[in-house]
Amino acid sequence: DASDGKIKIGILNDQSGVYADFGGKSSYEAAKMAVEDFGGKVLDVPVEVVTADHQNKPDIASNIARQWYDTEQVDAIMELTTSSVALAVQAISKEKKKIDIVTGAATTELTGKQCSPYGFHWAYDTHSLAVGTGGALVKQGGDSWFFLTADYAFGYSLEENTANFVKENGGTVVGSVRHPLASTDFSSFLLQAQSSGAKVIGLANAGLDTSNAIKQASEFGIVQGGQRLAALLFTLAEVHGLGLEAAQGLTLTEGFYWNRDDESRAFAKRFFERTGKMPNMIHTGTYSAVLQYLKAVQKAGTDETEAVSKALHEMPVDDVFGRGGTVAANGRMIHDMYLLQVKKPADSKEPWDYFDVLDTIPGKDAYLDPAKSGCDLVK
Amino acid sequence: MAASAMPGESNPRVVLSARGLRRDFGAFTAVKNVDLDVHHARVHALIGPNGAGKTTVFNLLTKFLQPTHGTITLLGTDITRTPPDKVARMGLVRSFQISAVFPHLTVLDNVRVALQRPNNLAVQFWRPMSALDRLNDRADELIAAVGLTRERNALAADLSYGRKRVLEIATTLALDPKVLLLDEPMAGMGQEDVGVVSDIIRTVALDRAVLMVEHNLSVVANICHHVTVLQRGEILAEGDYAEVSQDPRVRTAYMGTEEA
Amino acid sequence: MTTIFGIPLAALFGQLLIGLINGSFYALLSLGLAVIFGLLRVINFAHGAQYMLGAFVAYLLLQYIGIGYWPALIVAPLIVGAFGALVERFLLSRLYNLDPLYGLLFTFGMALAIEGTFRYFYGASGQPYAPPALLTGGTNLGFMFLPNYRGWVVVVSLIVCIGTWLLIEKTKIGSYLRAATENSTLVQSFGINVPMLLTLTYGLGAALAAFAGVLAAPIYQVSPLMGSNIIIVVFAVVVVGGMGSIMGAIITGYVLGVAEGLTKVFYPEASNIVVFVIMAIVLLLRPAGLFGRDG
Amino acid sequence: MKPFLEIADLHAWYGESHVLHGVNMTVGEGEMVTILGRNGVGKTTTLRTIIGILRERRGRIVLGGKDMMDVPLHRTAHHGIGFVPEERGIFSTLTVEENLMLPPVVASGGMSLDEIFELFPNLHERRSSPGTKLSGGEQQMLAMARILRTGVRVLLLDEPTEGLAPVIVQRIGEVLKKLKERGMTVLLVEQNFRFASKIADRFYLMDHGQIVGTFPVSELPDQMGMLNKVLGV
Amino acid sequence: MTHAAQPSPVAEPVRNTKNAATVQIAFLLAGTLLLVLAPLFFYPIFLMKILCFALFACAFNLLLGYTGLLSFGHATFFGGAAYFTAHAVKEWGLPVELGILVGVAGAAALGLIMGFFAIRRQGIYFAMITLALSQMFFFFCLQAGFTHGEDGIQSVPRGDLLGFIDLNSSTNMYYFVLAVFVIGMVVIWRFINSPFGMILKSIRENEQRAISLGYSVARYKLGAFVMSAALAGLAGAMKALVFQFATLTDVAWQMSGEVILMTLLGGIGTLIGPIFGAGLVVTLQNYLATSDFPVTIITGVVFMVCVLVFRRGIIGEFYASRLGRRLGFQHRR
Ligand SMILES: Nc1ncnc2c1ncn2[C@@H]1O[C@H](COP(=O)(O)OP(=O)(O)OP(=O)(O)O)[C@@H](O)[C@H]1O
Ligand SMILES: Nc1ncnc2c1ncn2[C@@H]1O[C@H](COP(=O)(O)OP(=O)(O)OP(=O)(O)O)[C@@H](O)[C@H]1O
Ligand SMILES: [Mg+2]
Ligand SMILES: [Mg+2]
Repeated sequence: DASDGKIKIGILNDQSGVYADFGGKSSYEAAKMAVEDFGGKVLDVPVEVVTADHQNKPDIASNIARQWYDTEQVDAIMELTTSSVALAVQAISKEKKKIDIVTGAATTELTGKQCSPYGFHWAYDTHSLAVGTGGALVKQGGDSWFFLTADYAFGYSLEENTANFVKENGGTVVGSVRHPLASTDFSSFLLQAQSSGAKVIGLANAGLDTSNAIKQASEFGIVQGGQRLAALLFTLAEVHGLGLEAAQGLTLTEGFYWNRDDESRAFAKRFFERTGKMPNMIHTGTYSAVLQYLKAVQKAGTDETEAVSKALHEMPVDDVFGRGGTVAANGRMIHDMYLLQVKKPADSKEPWDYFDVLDTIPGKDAYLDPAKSGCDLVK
Repeated sequence: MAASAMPGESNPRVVLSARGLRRDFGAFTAVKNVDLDVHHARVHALIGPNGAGKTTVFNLLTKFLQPTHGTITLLGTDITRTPPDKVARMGLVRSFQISAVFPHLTVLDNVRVALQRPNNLAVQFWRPMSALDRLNDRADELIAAVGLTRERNALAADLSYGRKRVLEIATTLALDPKVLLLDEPMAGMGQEDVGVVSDIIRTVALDRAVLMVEHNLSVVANICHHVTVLQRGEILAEGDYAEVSQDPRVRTAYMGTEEA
Repeated sequence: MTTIFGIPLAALFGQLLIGLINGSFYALLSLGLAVIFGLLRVINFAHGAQYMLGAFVAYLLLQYIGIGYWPALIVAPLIVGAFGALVERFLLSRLYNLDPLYGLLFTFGMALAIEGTFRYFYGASGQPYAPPALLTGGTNLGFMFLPNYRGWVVVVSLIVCIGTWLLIEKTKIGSYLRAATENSTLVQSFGINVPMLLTLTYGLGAALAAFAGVLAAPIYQVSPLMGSNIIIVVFAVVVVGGMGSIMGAIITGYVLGVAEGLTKVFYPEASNIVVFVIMAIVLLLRPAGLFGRDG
Repeated sequence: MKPFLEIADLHAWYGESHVLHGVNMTVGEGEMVTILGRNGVGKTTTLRTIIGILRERRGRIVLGGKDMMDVPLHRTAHHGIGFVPEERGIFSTLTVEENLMLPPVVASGGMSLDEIFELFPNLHERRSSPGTKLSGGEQQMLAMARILRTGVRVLLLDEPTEGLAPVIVQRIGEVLKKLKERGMTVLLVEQNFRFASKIADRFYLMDHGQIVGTFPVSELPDQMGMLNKVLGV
Repeated sequence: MTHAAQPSPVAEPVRNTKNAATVQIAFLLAGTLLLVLAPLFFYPIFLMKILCFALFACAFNLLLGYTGLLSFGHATFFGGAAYFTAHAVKEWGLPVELGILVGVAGAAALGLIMGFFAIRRQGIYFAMITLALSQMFFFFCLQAGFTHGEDGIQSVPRGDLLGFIDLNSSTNMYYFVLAVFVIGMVVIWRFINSPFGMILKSIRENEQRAISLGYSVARYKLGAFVMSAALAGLAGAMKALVFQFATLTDVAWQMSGEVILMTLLGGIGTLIGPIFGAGLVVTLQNYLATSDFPVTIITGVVFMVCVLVFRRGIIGEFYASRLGRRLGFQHRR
């Protein structure tokens, strides 16, 4: 049974900074939806969700995480946007023997060298994005690539992973250019990409950098010129900010699309009523993580970490997000990913109807084989 | 370096000299062809109409400006390429035409700041402030010499203009300079202070060289042994006050009909 | 094909042109900054925020009142300029007789507050804004495809830069302003209404930033962060040009835009520090900046 | 002579320090009055308070029948009063000529540019160099010249001869006399007693922020003893 | 001399130094006691964070408050030292003491480089140059391999102090941080109340005059700059050990802004003001994290209000208040 008469889940993410649209306050709503859908109680004790804004600062995040664990009886922390924050909080959770489920950060380190027996990585990671966009797109005919890469570790690993899949699937990489983080103007890089003659221009960057690159690509008529843009980390929320006019034709990979089927549409509609926007993979991933956690507590019959963690590792995932998902020994939740293409404005039938699903990538292909992850929990 | 000259030496030594000094500001030449010898134990006046280049000569001598041509020698050393702080450490100290004190320091501290350097108390960041107390006797002496004892603990900013000038002189003296350059020390000073400062300068010059710019001709007449008149950047006349003041060129260019 | 360091000549021309376009933004922004600094002695940290405001106001005008690009090009700078003037009149003006650092700190706080507010209401990922119909599409110059809109940016920013320079350096108002920077009370004692002039100046500076913002809206994502991304580079531009020198700011803006553009071709990783590197070199050789009076 | 500038019970403060303690004085139209006093007694402060640069003030200032206490600083000049500060206030970012042309003309009857250049040939020679590159004395000339252009009728001068060569001092003396003939009212603060005694109609003696005495130039010989004691002249 | 008989216009400032000293010592003792007992009432990590930032702010204030140089690039030293120490301890396996030393030395070296460029200009120019240089350092850290980009250097071991005090206990760690903090404060205090500090002050007052008295102004400023950088580095090194990671946040220019805010809020040019400023900002950030208020807006508004109406900062205002003056404090500036 529950140790302190209550199950408490903390949603720790960026609510005021660059990643506020990515998850932000809406993820808190998603978490509450999950609790309500579960019935508001587990093991006969009430479930409470708390939230905090880590402002993208690992020290604030770790301060809050420690305080939550030590003085506020929080049982698990979720979402954790930004890799530095996720890694820091995962280390604390490991030390304190508490559960963390990351849906916001992309780094594979979380289930690699820095994995934790109580740490889980839920919605996506750099590897799955690379497989989705890199691998699947080659099959769709995009077999020569030019990368626009943000000049830091995150960008490199996106580029490297993607390039591997491009080559594995018989494509070629004709060149790449590294642009500094937070460049406002991409025209110079785009021109280089254009003259390379590659069929696909891969954007190995994130956030505003990607948005600006896409917007300027449309200005320079790159897509009209027959080249394809593929964003390696981009979600529905950013497409919405960009508008279909500028984003049309863009290819990207997400772990969820709201307009996928009736179940997803029903969930999205409820989410929309509460937040005014449609959910992306982060929001839905957090929903799924909370729900699965509660199921695990139910199954373990206690909120004791070891037991819940064991249950989480063992139980299959089956909800609107992670249909048919499984959790590997390194904490990686393995589920299907979707290769999406942004519609032309004329083809969009309703608000937020943005994507055509080009392909579904089965979980086992999308995620790194746990045995090769470098995590020493995998024997 | 040669030992400093004994007071009362019959043939005063040249301590600071300039040869062929020239300074251009763009196309404008502010100082040209100036030869100047400043002697130990003498008060030397540099006078001339406004804009003649007196302050510029000062700036050149103290190296606040770099001469376009010419050489400067201080105590036998060529200082033409030496930076200004170094020149000051060699014993050539100036005052400014517009008064220069440290406004939010007390009078005492103003003087002590100057005393710190020669006493090797400047860079010691590990010692307490009380290490400076051993400078107090000397500082008080200097303060008394210029008659600022009553204001010893007042902030320099609170002093009137004339008192600030007096303080500036005390600070300058604290460095025990071998050569003192004073740019219009009496400007803006009340009559009562003019007398005091004149006395101070006279006393100081007993074993130092003093070069001063001054428009107050009675002061020049009273305390200066030697006068150089500058006009349009060039030396117009030289000699003692009596000689110079009789020179008709000097009278038209500078003094007018006014009697000293 | 003729090449330079392995880059086809034609492509090089394209990159030069693009550098020039970016330089236009630098020039416009550093111009406003230099005007405010030169005349008010305030480092306007909020300049980036005002640039962002320009773009956002244009977006909001379109979204809620249906005012399009062309009117917005006038209206948005007016609104932001008026806002700037109010800020100056009631807040900033209290800081003039203090250490100029307080002006910098105040505008820094203002930048945070403005940016935070927009982030709170509009999120970080930005809003769409389409180029005006008249300027969509592009022209094939042979060596590159030049979007018409970019061409317009270069032309209009040049005109605005030169106009502002003439206003400040060549008119009586300009000499009032320059004198007021040095000794405002004295200028007032001559019978000139300095407070009013300063208010207008700050308003002008803010309006220039907003103008650049409107110009940028169809090119860059209209996002609360767009200002803080560019402002530090613009500061460096102004330092290189010599703070307070208006012509210096304009010329340096274009030159560094081109320098940055070329770096993007030859050594892209360094393209966003090239401006700082140039700054360091310039400061070593000419501490007052390329066009700076000393100070 | 009817009083043109009237000052009654004028107090002024720098922050917390009370500097003027009830200054009373009147200056008649076309009169040239000199304030004498030791360093720091408040002479400069009196001028700054009259013109309105120092606004922490109380009392009465009437100029040509108009109460000036509530007139904002930037309007005072338009009532025909000009100020030449002790520190000269030359603008470094403006050329000599721009400095000269800076103050707006507030009334007719000011000097023309030619007249000014004739009076101060140095300025003509250096007209296009930056203002503060002038020598100290040249700056003083510029500061005077600048106000003479505007056509003000009352001139407040703070130590105009400081740092000037004797020839120039003489010339300024002549200029002031000429101005007086044209009906200019002048309130002068001066340490150079010899200079002041030649041109002033009347003297005020100041001490500790108050006027402690006044006498016309005709009584000067009788007052020398007292002045000697107070000022050390 | 005639003038000696004249009453001087300047009154002798009244000072009750003895009383002041007693009061100040009383405050100091009370403060120390409070810090020693604090972990009984507050969360130790939170306290340690405050101490680190307090030391950082005081180091920054050493430069701004006592030499009048506003650096907008102090994050470089704070964050740089955090990286150096984290790397030294984690990758090279150095003991903590040496790790801290590496951080401090690294920060001092960075200070020397940045100072070399920046010292040549004053005021706003100085601020802009430091800002630009620190931005360069930020990009360096973003791209350099050893910093691990966005991930940061994680799981930095704290190890044992002197080989036998286990720093993984948060109590031990707290007292270690406290000791370092106190040492840092004593160094700062000595520095500003030393003959050297006196020269710095005079340079701030009138640079030309200081040169004419024979002081190589640039070297004195550089000395102060490096000192400030080294102490900021000490704070950064401690922070890396406390949180066991070093990330990009600490080298970003927003961090330089934050330390200015702390100093401004506490009181520029007061010895202990920045401590209060740091305490307040850290607490505020922590509080706002779980509230509905957007952090940046609040921070920005606090900044504006501070500059407009509260310029002397908490401690400065207190010193200048009637109570403060009665207790014998003085506010300069
Ligand atoms: N930095 C400078 N740039 C250009 N011209 C200068 C500069 N400094 C001085 N001058 C010019 O050089 C001339 C000499 O100036 P200087 O200050 O030496 O005169 P001065 O003899 O000291 O006069 P005064 O008695 O009025 O102080 C002046 O005409 C002045 O305008
Ligand atoms: N800005 C200021 N702040 C504070 N006190 C000041 C300020 N200016 C002047 N004082 C003080 O006010 C008093 C009067 O100064 P003021 O300048 O009016 O004297 P003054 O008679 O003009 O002297 P001087 O002949 O030296 O010019 C002096 O005691 C001076 O220290
Ligand atoms: Mg001179
Ligand atoms: Mg005076």
